[in-house]
Amino acid sequence: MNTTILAALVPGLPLLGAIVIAALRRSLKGNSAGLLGTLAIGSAFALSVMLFLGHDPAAGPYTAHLFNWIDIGGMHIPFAFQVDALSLTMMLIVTGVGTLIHLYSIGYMHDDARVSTFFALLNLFTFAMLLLVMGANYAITFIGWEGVGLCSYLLIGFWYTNPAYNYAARKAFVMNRIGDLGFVLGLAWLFNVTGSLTFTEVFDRVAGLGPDVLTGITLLLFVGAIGKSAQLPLFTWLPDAMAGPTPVSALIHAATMVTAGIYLIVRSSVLFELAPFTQDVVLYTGLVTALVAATIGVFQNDIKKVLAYSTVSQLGYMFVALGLGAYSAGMFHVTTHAFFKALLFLGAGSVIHALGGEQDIRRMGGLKGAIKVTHLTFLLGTLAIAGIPPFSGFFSKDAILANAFDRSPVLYALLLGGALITTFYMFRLYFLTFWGAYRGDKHPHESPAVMTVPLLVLAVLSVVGGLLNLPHVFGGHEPMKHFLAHAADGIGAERLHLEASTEWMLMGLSTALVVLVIALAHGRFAKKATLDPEADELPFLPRLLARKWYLDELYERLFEKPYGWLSTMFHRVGEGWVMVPLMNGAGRLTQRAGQVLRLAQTGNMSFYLFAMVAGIVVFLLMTLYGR
Amino acid sequence: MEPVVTAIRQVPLEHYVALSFILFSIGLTGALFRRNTIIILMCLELMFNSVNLLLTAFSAHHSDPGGQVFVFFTMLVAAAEVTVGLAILVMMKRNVDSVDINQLNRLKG
Amino acid sequence: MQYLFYLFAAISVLSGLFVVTARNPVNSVIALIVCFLSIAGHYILLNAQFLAMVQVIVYTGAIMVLFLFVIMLLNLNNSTEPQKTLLTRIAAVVAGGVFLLTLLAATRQGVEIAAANPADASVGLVSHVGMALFKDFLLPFEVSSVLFLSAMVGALMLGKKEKVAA
Amino acid sequence: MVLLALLLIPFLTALALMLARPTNTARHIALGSTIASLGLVALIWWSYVPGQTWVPVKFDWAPTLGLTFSLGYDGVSLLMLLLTALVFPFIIAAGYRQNLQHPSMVNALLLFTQSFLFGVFTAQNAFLFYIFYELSLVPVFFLLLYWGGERRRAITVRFFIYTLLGGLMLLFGLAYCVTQTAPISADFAVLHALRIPADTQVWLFWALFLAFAIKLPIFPFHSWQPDTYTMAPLQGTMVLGGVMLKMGLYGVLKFVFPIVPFGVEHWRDTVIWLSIIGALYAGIIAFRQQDLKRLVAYSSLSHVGLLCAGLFAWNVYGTGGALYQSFAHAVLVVSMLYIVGALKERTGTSELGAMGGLKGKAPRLAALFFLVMINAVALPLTQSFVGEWLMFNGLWQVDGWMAFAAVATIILGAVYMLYAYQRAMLGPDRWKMEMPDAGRNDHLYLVPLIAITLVLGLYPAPILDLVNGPVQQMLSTLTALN
Repeated sequence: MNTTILAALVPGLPLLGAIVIAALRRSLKGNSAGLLGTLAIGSAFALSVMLFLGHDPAAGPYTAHLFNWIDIGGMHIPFAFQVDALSLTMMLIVTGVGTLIHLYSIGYMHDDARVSTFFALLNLFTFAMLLLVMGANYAITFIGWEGVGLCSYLLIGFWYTNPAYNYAARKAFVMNRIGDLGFVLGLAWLFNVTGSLTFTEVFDRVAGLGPDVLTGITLLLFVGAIGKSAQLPLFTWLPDAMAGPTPVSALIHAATMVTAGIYLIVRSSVLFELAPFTQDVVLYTGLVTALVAATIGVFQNDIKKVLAYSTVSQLGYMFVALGLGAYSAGMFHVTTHAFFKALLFLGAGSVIHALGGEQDIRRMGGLKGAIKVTHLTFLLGTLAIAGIPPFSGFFSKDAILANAFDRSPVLYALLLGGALITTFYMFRLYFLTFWGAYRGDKHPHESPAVMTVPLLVLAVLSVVGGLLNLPHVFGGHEPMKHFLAHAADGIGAERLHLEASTEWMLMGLSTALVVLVIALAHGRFAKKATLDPEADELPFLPRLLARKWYLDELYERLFEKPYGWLSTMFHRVGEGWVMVPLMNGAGRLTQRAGQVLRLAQTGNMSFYLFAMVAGIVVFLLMTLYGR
Repeated sequence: MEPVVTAIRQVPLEHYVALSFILFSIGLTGALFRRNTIIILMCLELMFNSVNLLLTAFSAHHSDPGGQVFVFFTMLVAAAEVTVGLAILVMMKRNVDSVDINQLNRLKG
Repeated sequence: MQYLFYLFAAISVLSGLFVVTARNPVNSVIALIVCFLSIAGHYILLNAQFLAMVQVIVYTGAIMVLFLFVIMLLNLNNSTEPQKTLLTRIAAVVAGGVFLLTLLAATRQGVEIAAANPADASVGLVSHVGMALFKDFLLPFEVSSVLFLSAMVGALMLGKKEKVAA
Repeated sequence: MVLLALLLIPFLTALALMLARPTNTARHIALGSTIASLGLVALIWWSYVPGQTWVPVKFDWAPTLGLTFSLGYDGVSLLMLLLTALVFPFIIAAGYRQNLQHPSMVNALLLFTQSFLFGVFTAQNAFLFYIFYELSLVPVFFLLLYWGGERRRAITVRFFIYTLLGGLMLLFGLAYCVTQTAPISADFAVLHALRIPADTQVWLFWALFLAFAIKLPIFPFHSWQPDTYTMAPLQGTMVLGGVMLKMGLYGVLKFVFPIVPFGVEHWRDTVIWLSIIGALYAGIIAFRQQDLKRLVAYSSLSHVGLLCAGLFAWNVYGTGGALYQSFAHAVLVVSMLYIVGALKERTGTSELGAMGGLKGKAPRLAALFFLVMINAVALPLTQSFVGEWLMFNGLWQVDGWMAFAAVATIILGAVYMLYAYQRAMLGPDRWKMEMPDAGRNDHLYLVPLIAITLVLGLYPAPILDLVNGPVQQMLSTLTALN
């Protein structure tokens, strides 16, 4: 089949699925909507695989030109898709993980009244995400960028009767929009200096630009990435986004959408390579986010919130990798993270499902006997994220750590510390959920096969995912890096100067520490029977962390409240006291003038006659002697 | 030149102009002078006629019938005006029982 | 000929003055009729025969009779008309005088008119005026009938007693 | 002749409606008339040769004033005609649910407005433009005065006086320009070739621009707008916000840019900043509005501020984007106001505080509302996005900070729109009574509008092609002038 048609069908099928499901949502009964949705994504996945197999990385990117989207003046933005190593990688992740999550959702959303709407939105999301990663220019990417934001908004607020969920959805959308501001401005600037937004053309033209311009553009693009990928200071929406159904959290807020920022930077690696200052900003933003989010994660009691903070933290790691210029390591972590974080979320979903909606880990415990498959897969996911060899997380995280060590040992130490904290809270989560005695009052039951099969598949991927980019020290050839190098010039420029012995030593150190931390967590949480107190009753430091460093409160005081106040003030003072009186003043002036002039209208006819005669005389004299 | 025309032009145009000015001024003064609305209406007629006279004089001295046609139209308008004016007068008498122009002071702004 | 002109001029000015000064409105009307007749005489002097006829028929015959009729109808022939204040009257005379002076001043250097058409004695004759009226001024003539109609309607409307107090 | 027909179809229909005063069929007749106009405009569009100014109708009217009755169109005019013709059937159709008194009069007034608007957008003579421009106010005045809401007299008079004041300035500026021509002519072609001294242009700019600034309106000339939009009957607001404010935009293109280019250059930054400040200001105010209609008014104000900023960016992206956006905005305003009407019909109020949880009762209406809303917040693949995207790029070409401030409005837009949507539709179901969901009529009304939005968002070429040529040509002549 023609590659263009194939490429168009990849996002086209989910879109079609969304439209069909939305149109037929009233007549679709039972699981049919879910099956239809899964079928659409599954076919997209199959097509992606076909594209992958048919793609020759050495031949460079293939551009599937559909039609001219915006064409005015010197701006020619085609609606075109780019198929290359990078977009293929993302496509495979999105459609692959997406298919599994769709399948899982059939079981998870089985009882919901609006299941058709759910699948329509999920399909729509996949469509937007595919646009994002497949776009051949920044504008198409931006369509997807906003589209995923929209779907995220809709899915977070899926249970719309709950005001808190709606608030969370709105928060997510607005914070994303703040990021979009940066993105749009970056694009406007980029277009202004290069006259194009098509990736290939832009990258050819940036070389001659001044460093200030490039720094500015990349910083603006990075602002966009911050919003979408939930980095400091815009990460607070992501934990709240857990209000959505769990498969949504898995697909959107863990595996795919939040990695859009990473994708954007990798895609623009040419620009970022030329702007070292921005790279440093990326690096430190990622580092701080990784640590802050990890510390918050330790004191969360909601199973999904823990995973959410872990997502933020892991995204921080990816940004660190990008800031170091280790794009392939970042992408590798994106891939493995998609596997194991989706697995963890789905596992959490399975737990929640098993307990009939319970999300508080303090009311769980001892579930490992009751829900065996979930337990096993969750354990595998936890091991993967903790970085135990030979699970996938080990390789991807180690690649980042090694690059960090190459830059500075302090950086390495900080990141390793973050990784250890991650291990700690993940195992706290694991032990509190599955070990010890059951502390709740529901009767746990294992999820149906339609939910456990995706778990198993993802578990397998989490275990073996590391093979995708097996480093040299293990005898691999980093196949993913070489594959991606064809797509992003920045990857080709990567270099890592570490002796094999150093690498071995670093791995050994991290593994040993991780195991130590697991043991610590086991000791503290495995047999825990008492409940943790509420956040408010904790001492200061833990309370600070459990309260997310009071960031939400800070933002509320700093932005939300003043904004509402400003709105009221503008309306009351600006409109009420200044604008309208100003206008009324003009009217009143006219009225006054009228009142003065009307005195001349005495109503006395004789007076009018005299006035008329006087007027005639004056005019006559004027015409006589006027000139 | 025909004798009739010669006869007409024996009186210089300026005299006609002066006469009509005098008549007009008399009418105007009357309109200002009197309070009786019906007299004021008559003064208006006097002014009309002075203008008519002037137009006719010009027309005759100029041998152009247009002026006289114009006088004809003025008369038409005057007739219409008088009709309406007198009707208003009757109304006024009926409503305020007076034809004093100063009674019509409701036009106050 | 000239003497006739001055005679008529004197009559019209004097009768005009009488119109303004007469206390009794009926006297004013009579004076105005005299004035109009003298103007008709002017028209004859100017060989405007058609206009002279119309002047006599329309003005003296119709309009002034209408005036007279209204005065009698409303019983206005008593001379109880309130006078204006002296100041106003002086002001009126002054205004009229100033107006006259201005007009005369405007024509002090004589009247310049464009070159006359070839002398034509028949300008004021009925046939001639009629030709002009029905050829060059047909449309205004017809439209003036509408004016009359509306004046008539207006007079009727005004003259009608209001049945419903609005 | 087809242009004359365009003017006469609504005009004569309106006259007929006024005289015959049918009660039941008035809306059908009016709708038929607007659809006929739409067909006619489509015909014109179909036969349009890009890049041409076509002046098929030209009579002398008052040559001493330079006034000729000449009608014609170029791409920009055609865009405006298209917008007017497209939006009016929907405005008329909105009346089916409103049940105003004296439907024949309402529809007659609306059709008069349409006729005059067609006149405005086709006039090729500045005086003729002015005549139509002021005439179009008259039917709206009556519409507001007799069918408006609370405090209608005061607000209508205020609106009228305010706009007339602007119109007076325009007339003054216009008269000045015309006196500069020899022989006297107010034809656009002549005026556009006029070379007015640069320092005269500096003040003449405001004489010409003020009317349009008030009509649009831009900050700080906007204070008539929120009250008027809120008070006006739904259809009146649709006319005002959907079409009439585009007269301001069009006027700027036809008067201000070509006649006083130096003035524009001198004041451009001021106007852009004023517009952007207004956009931000209105966007912030909209957040806390309790009345949905007033919120729409402020959101329109915000959008228009951006529109004007883009227009004055004075490059093909900014100006072209503003024109494109004006089309999008018309569709948006009409659909948004229809939603307001539909909500009011169901709940009996337009107070957001009194709504909430409607989605449970009326999910389809909520979905339609949402689709309209994503156009309002300019999500990609909607029409608004294309316009705003172009405007941002255009503004960036002028100044990065301008673009920054302009883009900030999209955040504000998201904030107030989503907040309003949430307050109206989401949350627990608070309505005890039964409430009809969006029915067949609502779908018939909103789905075409949404379809236009999405189709032109995905494939904006038809409109962009219309705009591209004239704008480029205009800009190139202006550059040559400078």
